[in-house]
Amino acid sequence: MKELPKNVVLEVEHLKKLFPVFEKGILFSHQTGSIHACDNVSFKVEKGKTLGLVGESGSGKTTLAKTILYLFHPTSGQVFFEGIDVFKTFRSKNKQDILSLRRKMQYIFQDPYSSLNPRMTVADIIMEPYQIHRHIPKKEWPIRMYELLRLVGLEDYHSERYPHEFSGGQRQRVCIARALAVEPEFLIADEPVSSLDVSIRAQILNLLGDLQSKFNLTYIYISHDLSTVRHICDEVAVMYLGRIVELAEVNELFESPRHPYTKALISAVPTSKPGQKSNRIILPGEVPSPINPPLYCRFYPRCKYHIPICKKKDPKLEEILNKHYVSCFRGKEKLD
Amino acid sequence: MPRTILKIENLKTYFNTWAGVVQAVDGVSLEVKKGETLGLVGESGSGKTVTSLSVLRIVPRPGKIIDGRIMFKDEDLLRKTEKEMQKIRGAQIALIFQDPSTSLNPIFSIESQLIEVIQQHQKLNKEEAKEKAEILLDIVGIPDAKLRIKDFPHQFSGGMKQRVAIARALSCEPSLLFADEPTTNLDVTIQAQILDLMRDLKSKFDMSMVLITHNMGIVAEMADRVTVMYAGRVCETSSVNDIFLHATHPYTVALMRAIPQIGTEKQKLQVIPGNIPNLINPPSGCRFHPRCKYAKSICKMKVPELEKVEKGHLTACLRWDEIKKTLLKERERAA
Amino acid sequence: MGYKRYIVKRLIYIIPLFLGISILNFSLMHSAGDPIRLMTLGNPSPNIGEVRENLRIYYGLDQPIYVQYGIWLWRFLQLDLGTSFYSGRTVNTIIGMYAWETIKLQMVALILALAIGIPIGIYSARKQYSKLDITITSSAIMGISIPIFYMGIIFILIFSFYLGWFPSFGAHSLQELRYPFGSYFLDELWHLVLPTVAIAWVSMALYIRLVRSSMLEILRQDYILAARASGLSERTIIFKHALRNATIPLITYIGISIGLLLSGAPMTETVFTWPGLGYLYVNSVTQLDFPVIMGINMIITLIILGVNLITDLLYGIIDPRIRYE
Amino acid sequence: MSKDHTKKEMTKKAVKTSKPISQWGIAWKRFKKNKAALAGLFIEGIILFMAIFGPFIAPYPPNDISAFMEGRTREAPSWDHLMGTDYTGHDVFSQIIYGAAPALQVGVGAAVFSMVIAVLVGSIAGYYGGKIDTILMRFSEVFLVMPAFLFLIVLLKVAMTITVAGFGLGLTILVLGILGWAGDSRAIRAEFLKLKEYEFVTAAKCLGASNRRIIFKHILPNVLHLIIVLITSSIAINVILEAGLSFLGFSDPNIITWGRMIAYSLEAIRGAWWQGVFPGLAIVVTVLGFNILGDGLRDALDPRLRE
Repeated sequence: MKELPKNVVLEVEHLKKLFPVFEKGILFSHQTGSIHACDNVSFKVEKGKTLGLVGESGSGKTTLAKTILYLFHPTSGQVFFEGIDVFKTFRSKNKQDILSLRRKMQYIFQDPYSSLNPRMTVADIIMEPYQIHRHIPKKEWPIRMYELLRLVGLEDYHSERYPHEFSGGQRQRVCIARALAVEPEFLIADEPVSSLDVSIRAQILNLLGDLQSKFNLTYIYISHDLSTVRHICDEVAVMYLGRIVELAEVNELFESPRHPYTKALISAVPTSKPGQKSNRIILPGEVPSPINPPLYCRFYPRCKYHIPICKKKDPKLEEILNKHYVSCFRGKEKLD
Repeated sequence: MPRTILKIENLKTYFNTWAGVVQAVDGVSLEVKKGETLGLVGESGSGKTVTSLSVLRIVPRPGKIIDGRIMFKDEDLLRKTEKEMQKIRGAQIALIFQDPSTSLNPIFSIESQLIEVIQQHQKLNKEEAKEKAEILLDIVGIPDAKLRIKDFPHQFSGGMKQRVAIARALSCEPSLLFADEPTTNLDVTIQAQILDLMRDLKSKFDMSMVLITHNMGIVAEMADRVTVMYAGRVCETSSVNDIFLHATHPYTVALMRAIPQIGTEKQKLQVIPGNIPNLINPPSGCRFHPRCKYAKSICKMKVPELEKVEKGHLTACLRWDEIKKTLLKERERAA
Repeated sequence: MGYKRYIVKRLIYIIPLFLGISILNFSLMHSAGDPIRLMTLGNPSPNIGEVRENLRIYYGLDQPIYVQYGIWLWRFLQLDLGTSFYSGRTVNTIIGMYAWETIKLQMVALILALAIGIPIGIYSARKQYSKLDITITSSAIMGISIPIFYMGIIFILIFSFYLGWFPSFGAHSLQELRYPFGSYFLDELWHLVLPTVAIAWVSMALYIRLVRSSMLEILRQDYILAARASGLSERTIIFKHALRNATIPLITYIGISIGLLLSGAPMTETVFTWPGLGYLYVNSVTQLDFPVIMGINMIITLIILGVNLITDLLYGIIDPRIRYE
Repeated sequence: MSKDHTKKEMTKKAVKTSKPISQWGIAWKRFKKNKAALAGLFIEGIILFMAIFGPFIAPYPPNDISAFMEGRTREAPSWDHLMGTDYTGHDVFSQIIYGAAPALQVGVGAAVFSMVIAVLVGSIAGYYGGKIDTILMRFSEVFLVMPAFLFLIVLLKVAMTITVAGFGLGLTILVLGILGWAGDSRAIRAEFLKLKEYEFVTAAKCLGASNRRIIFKHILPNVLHLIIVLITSSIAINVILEAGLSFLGFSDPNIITWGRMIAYSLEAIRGAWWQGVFPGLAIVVTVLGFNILGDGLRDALDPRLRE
């Protein structure tokens, strides 16, 4: 157990996840390097709040999320959930502890098409958590299942149906219902709307918002779509190449971003105002390979504000203002 | 007066599947003027991709163009022979696909894929074609074009592949370019690069462009006029300003309100209830009526035609007149 | 540079495969029972025990099995396959007498099957669901349902017995007098017709099905649509873009099918009394002549491994993704 | 929340709307539309009927040589002997009926046996991956590359030499099964590799499901369609292989098989074609039946074809 600061439910400390890169050998493969998917990441999430994780593909957001839930085995670092050492619990192989932890933290996936088993009915899917955890008597399973269906905005008769009979939005509702079946306190929503149609997105986002206030849920919301992040998050962490480069309260981040990457990212979002050709910052080049990244600032090759030190040292995530963390040697300056 | 380069009238493209006939494009009419960018907006299944494939007459099996006229430079493409169409595809009308990693043939080098298209339409020998290919790669911003031209698609990143695909589409300097969600599979910062590039190239090559997308932000930034599609039909066509400020079709209006704006703070989003209809058995009358908050019983029965709201602004709603007034009041109240 | 490394890798990769198969082969032969006992099963001699013991020592079968394997492998690497239990001739000599006929037969059949099967498969895919396509696909499924030996019998019945066009057995006429136009080459061809057509018939059906289904799959890909959108001619799209991609599964299948055909050689060659390895194999098995059996097994294994290697190299040439792995 | 919603009420409500269909239901719907596949099913029904009720429907007992006594050997087809008689006076038609049972037993038996091995190897290799996967796949490669049929002949010949009384079908089934699993195991492994990355598997893990639960409840049901298709085509292959073995004389001489009938007919096929042609047709029809059934099942079950 660890005492966490007041209101903090989740604390991630120096989390690191490397994926080995293999080269196929003659008989067996041998390792030639590692993908630094998630490198020395630390943050805290407060009860009932939503932390947004923002970044482009390959920035390590999904890896980070899956590692927190021990779906990937961490390379190093610690995660505490309500004071419980998450990794230690999973490593202990104590079935009871693991199951009780699994009940507290759940995951909602990006692709509602592949996240439901096509051979199971919706009822089977939502009741599977009951079979695994047996936290409620068997008699109540169907009753609870119907409650959940209605809670996420589906009808009772949907329970008998199979996933392929649903649209993307409805499937995502089923996924949410399944995650809620274990009565979790903490949800990681990994791009829950990015594969949905625009007119359906708002439905799911509103549903997530309603559920949060109803059950006092804590969220980590992962997205590459900054406009939805602005819309539903309280705090936002921007990731680049496996690192958090900036972390701040949402309005603070969007209105006065300090890291050059955050600035570029925000300016790159097309604004829905015609004729207003934004003075956007177009970053040169592409995200470099996360295999064996440089030891200096990882954003250096694309940064136009770089100074000599950027190519010598690796910047740390520092608090430059109240609750505004930036990992940049020039974070304290106002750059244009 | 800008001349019209492409005019589609009442296009119908159906797919005969084992489950039934999918009316993917059902009576679409639209127009592209010379030198402009038309934003073709719609959600999945709205028929925007099928429309573009229909124009080139490359709708894959089991799709078939049933009816309509496609006037390109005052000639009906549907009356052309396959041989004549081959001369138009790639040379006068080009197409960029959504996913660059599947639209380039994985086993041929970039060089051979570019040269092939150039030689198909232009009388150049291999050396000249290669030179042209290198210039094109340079134009679309591939560093070290001379070296990288020998590479294969899998050696490029997503953004770079899309640049190659753009180079291929532009290789014969087409007068009309269809770009089908060219940035959807790319990261935000790469998307910004590609959009910037496309805007540049459009003026450089003096093209007209149809930009197919579901992202209203991209439309706002890139398009001159917008056509909104829903479930295989056109809902509304107007200038980009009117779409954002004076939309009259309930679907367009609802769509705009359902999109979170980056500039606004945390608040509840307005929701379009229900789901996108199944096009094997689409709703009768106006296809949007089951999800429309303004729907009356007549909407179930009568198929709305495109009607003129004002000059250059068409809408396919039976009750656009009343709705316009209601919306005006709402906007006043909000302001 | 990448390709060379790839070739070396594939070459080395073959070694454990070969060792695995040879061990399996060797232990199979030995778990099958004591060959000496099997050979002398009906022998009424009163001092049979002593005879067997002597034979065992003579053939080196009295040593522990791993020593025997070691000796066998060492000899094999020196290209010495041992001596036949029966004829007393070296296995090399015996196999040398029969191998060419099998290789000739299978090569001609393979070329025939590919030359006819591939174009038909392409046509069938392009005209999916047309009447001709349906005819082709139903004939192809008939084709894969007919055992080769049965096909051979039917051919012999019709073309040899009733029509008298082709000989029903052997690879050559016994007398020079019977050579068509006095030509040895024509005589060979004349004997080849029935067996090759019978073999080709069945494998052709497999190629048609394979080419058709992989072409259909490829024609659905985005890059084909993109090629169409760039105005390439149908011919370029089919024969360059689609066919080249379809070659990858095709090559895999040719590799596998050569193995299958060689395994099926005993049946084809029995039907046509074809003096090849398959025919030899059946005879050797009937006589339980283990050195010859082992020898043929290993020769065929080597051929299959060789074909696999060629397949791998061809992949590398066709598919850059493999080359630059 | 209202707790008065009983299951009964729910089902009543559900009936109002269209009936839910599982993917199996859809597959069956598609299968029913495929006439060829139905014909395949019908053919196999007849063969199965022959295999089970052979002794009751065959016009002559298996070792009946009354025709021999009457000197009616190698007699052309007639009303007495629909498919003629062979050189010992056996009724060819009856013999074909008796041949159905061993053909099916070997075909199905070996296919099921090899599939059990294939599923075991394929699922372990695919699900756990890593070194186990490498080792198992190398092992399967040996089986894939070696000339299995040749090995098989030796084993059966030895069995024939040792056992004077005959060894039945068990050995053939066993050996065909052991030699035939490698290709299928690779297909199943590939499917496992693909499915284990699906998000519904991750979701189950996240809910705390055990590996056993994930393999049996989530992945296997999704591989079942592939297993069915593979088994059908492997039955067809095994029926052909069995026919080949008995044609070469490597089968129990006490069991009437179609391959053996063809082999016996060879000596006199010139005069009495019916001895060999009809049993061969029986093989072709049986194999064809399984092949078109397999094709139909693949078309019906393959989710890629669903539009």
